[in-house]
Amino acid sequence: MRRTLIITLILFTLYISAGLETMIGGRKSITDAFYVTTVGLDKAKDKIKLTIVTQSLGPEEETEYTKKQDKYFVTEGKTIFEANRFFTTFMDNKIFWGHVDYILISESLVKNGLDTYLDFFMRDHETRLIAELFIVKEYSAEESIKLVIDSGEDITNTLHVLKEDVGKLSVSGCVPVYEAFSTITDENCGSNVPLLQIIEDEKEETDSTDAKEASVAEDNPKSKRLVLDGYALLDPESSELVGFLTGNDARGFNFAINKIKSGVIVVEDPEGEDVTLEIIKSKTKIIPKFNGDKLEVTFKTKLSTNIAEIDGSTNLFTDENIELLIKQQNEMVKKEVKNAIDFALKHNIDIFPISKVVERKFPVKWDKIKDDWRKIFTEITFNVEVDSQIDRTYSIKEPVLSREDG
Amino acid sequence: MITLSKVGDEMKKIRTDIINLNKKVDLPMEVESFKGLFANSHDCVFTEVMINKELTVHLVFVDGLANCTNVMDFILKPLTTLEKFTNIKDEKKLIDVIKGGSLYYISVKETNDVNLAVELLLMGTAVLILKEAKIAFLFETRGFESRSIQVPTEETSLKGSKDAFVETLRTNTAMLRRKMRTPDLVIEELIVGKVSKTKVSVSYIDGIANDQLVKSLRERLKKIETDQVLFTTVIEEEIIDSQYTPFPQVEYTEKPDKFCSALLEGRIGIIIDGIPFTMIIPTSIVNFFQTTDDYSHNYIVVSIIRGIRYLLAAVALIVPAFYVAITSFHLEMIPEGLALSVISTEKGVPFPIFIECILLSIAFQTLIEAGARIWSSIGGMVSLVGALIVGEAAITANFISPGVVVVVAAAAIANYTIPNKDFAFAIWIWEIILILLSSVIGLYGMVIGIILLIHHWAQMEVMGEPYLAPFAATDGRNSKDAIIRSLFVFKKKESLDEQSKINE
Amino acid sequence: MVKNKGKISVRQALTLFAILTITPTVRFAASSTALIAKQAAWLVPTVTAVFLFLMLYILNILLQGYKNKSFTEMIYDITSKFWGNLIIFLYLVWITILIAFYLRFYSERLVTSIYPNVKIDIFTISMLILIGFIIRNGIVVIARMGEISFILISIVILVLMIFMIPTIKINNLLPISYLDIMPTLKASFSGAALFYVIYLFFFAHEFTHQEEFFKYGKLTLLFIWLINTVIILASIGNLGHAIISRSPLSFLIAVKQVTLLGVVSGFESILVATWIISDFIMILVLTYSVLNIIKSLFKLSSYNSFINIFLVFLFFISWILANNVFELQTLSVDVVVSGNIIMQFILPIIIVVIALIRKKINIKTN
Amino acid sequence: MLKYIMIIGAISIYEIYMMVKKRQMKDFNAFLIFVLIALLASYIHVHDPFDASLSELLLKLVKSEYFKGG
Repeated sequence: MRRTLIITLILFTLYISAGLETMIGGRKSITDAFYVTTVGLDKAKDKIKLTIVTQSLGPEEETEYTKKQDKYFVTEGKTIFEANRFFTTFMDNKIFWGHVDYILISESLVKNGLDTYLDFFMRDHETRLIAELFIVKEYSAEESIKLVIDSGEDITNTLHVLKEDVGKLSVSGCVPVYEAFSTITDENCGSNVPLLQIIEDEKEETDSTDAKEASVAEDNPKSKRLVLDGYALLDPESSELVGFLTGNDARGFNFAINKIKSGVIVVEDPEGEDVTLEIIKSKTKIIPKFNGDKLEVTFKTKLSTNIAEIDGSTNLFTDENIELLIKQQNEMVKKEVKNAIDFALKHNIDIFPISKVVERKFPVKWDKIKDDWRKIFTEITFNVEVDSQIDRTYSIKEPVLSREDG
Repeated sequence: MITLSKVGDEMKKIRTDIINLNKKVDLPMEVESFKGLFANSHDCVFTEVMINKELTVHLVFVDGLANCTNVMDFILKPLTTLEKFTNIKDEKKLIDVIKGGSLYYISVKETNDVNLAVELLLMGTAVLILKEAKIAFLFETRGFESRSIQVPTEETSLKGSKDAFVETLRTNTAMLRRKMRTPDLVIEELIVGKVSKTKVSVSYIDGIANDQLVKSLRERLKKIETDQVLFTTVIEEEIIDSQYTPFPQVEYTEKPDKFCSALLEGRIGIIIDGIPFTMIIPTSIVNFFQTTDDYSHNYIVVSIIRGIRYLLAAVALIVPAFYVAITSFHLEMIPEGLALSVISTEKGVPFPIFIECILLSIAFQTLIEAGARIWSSIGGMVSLVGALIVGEAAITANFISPGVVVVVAAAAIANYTIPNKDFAFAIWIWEIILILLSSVIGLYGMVIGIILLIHHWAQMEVMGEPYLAPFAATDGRNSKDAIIRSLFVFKKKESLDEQSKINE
Repeated sequence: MVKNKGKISVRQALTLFAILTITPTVRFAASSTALIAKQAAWLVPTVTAVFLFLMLYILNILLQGYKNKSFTEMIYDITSKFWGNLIIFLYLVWITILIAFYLRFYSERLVTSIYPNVKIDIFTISMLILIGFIIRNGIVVIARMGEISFILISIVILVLMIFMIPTIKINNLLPISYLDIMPTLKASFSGAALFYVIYLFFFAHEFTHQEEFFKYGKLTLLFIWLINTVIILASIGNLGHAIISRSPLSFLIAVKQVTLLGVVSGFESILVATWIISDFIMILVLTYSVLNIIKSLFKLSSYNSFINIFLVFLFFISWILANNVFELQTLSVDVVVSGNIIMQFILPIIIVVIALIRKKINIKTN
Repeated sequence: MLKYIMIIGAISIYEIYMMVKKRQMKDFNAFLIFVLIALLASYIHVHDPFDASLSELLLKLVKSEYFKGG
């Protein structure tokens, strides 16, 4: 009996103390929480402007289905945390950081280094490290969020679609917070963060024509829209913004770091008509080699493509013609990768990162050279080798325009 | 037929003495004694038999317990019509003749002890009292109405045997004997209950069951001081170790095959006269997750299903508390999509989630209770009123959120899959305790509750056997049949000798 | 009926030992090894296991030499009365500090991980009350709880591992070269803090089946090695050693990233639940050891009256121990590790060596 | 401080009562030592006479880098 009494006593005391909110302040009701899904960081003079997007349920309609609706709020503060606290002054709900999916950072902010802003997201116990980072070019993060939301769309969803489709063209990538953090902390390799651009529809760019990237209503011709194109590259030591790789250069970078999922290569047939190839598989090996003290690095890319569209009427399926296509395709890929390498050499940052490969391959030698890696990096001779093949075509073999007798 | 209405104070006193002190009465062996003891009992029949006009003997029996036809045909008829008797002049001769076997009855006893006579009389014996010799002959004329063996009502079985225990002890023991034709099957009998004088039988298989266990059980049964054994808990509460627990410590079954297989595992069975449910001890937690059907199905299927049963018990225990914890303390642990739908369902509901959970959990139990108590003719109303009207209305009126309904209902249904209903009820009680704890301090409170539960189980012992066996405290042996049902082929190897070795 | 009432088998004792190692493993195995050995951290448990194997062998000699005696009795028998008292007193002080350390760390960890706004006392006090309530039931109940917790914890860690395997990046775990030998060896010292098995010997007089110690010891060793390796592999493989070595709750951070099919997440709640259970078992067992030491040191008839006062004392000592969690972490790296090596590794070996020299026991006994 | 003394006092009275009841008075001296230690610990916890925690003292003893500002 004594034991039961003790149990009841413990339970009772615990239960009584439930009322003592001062003791146990951990309870928060789920209905009071505002889920932050996207965060924007901007620079405002010497302060930080914090934009948060929360998802809440829209006003109840007559139907059962209530649409999710994005709302955004903006505050300023000396640090992110302070700005975050200012929300409490005008919002009746509790802001909850546990479901942050995307973090947008404006270009101007990254100019002074990214590492200072990542700390908040790493330290807070609510946030998850799988949130994706994006840098917004030219515009501020707030503007880009505003742009999407004002047009009646869902920013988080838009970013989600952009992220999902990034492999279609392979001109950008995804970098979660923890990955950015581990490259930033490595003093030898530069970090890359995907780049968000706002483009106006009128001056259409060639490499962003994919219909799915359009996130703004189509019947508004002058509207701006958000595209995910290229990378912002950061300095290894200070994590300051160094430059951008966009369009096909970014794809070259993706070739080099093995992040190609798919993509389009347009080449010409012997008569000068366009032949479109679709990348279906690509694998790059970075092979470092020591020639004495000199380092030689070879990028060996293996590529296979499909013929997706033939605009001319020549029969391409001869050994000779296929060779021709492959040659062109090799050259294009080679050029793209070279461009990325040139960029790296120009800014002297190891973006690939070759340092990791060398470390894995020559751990002993790496130990000696790691301190002056940046100097060594400029002296590396780079070779790019592309070995590609065209695998298949689709349902028809002959081009539509071909005649029976040529 | 004679009934005596005059009851002496002395008799009354003697009667209370018998009840209270279990004392032997000191009465002469004559019909007046019986008349006094059974003064107001109209079912007790006193018959005066005139043999040879001069000699009168008295026959006493209890109508309903004794078989009247037998009494008439084999006692009254010979006494009055047989030539041997009609010529008898004195009682001495009569005794000789009866002893000589002229009243051809299987078991005839001669006694001058009123206590014995009364005791047997209440078991259906006819007592023939000789006035002058002050002795009585006891004829075994037992024969009362009893329920025939029927299909089990609570433990249905698909491929197993379909017979079930009945209220009559002797029928039950006969059923055991029919299934286990071995002299090693021991069926001991004790009489428990000062007033009811119920027969309680202890059965075990000699050589397999632990002798010490049998001995200590026998001692515990003998120590029982109670007036009646009309309900099983009277015995159960006396033989278990831990009184303060909602968890069952004795396994009940109405199926002789389950009973016998338990005996073969070295356990001990108790059958109480008048109760069609038998008890098996010692039990541990695994026994409440097994059904007899497990042994008549494919072993792979059964092993998986058993695993699922444990999982579902865990679900029943934890899920509502976990839901309360994450929705009111650890929001970061809810996936985003789920969080939004939870919020949308919680909108407008006035109560905190844990109160909803507790209310609903009790409501489910209410439905069960109502279903069990309601007259069967309107039984369908419970589900109708409960589920349709109250459930639907509560949600549409924003009393309770659908999310909580889903969680608590899932837990309740998982709870119903536990084969042993006593265990299921105990799990339900702990479910509520866990909800309370997690409403105080979230996940931490829930884990504290789980620790307390594990501790509660760990310190429980049934007849010296740990309740958590074979998961704990068995040195890893004897655990083959806990979750995975092993093949009988494998089981055979550790036949009876092995078993007895383990149980020693 | 269970034979040897009131005693536990050696297998149960070693199960308790296995749980004792889980708490420090989850707490700092990944981060402390990643700090020194970097990407080669997952090799550290293998090195540690060699030491632990040696330790188990030595302890086996001791245990077989003294049947049904507690460690305190062994020490009294091997050394003189004075030295025996001194050594036992040292153990008393050290284990008390350890318990306070773990008690404090456990509450700090809960507060940093999932209860940021809750007062720390609540966790400390509720744990102490729980322990005071349960410890009275004696070692048999503790061992049974240990066995059940062991099953639960193993299942949870196994399931989490299965979820984490797809996201492990091999690149985070390579390269391994001879340059990693020294850091690995160095890091293995922090792993040496896992040898809590010696503290179980303070109630060795309550063991049965002592001859099975080495057999089950090897199995336990295998389990510990596996759990350690797997936890370090999963943490570093997922997030890289840079993040892991910076994080005080490395495994939790790694588990936080786990999503099943991109939808179900929040597995850290399950992990936190097992933490609490393993911490509880750890503090419970160590407290039981201390009570046994107190009993033999002061020659008490029963330690029951000392439970409450000792727990109150523990509460204060856990507060006196450190001002903040940083001190606690530094203490863990700078003092507790080396202290553990002395108390759990060197001192027992010295005792066994003395015993062998003085011919109190001999190796052949097992 | 007062509430700690009250808690320790209450526990001591209960335990001494139990000791008397179970006739284990030979443990009394040892018990008294523990009560005093507990009181001392509570005093240190409340008033912090050394102006340093135990780990600070221990870390200073092993010359930890914790105090070097690094």
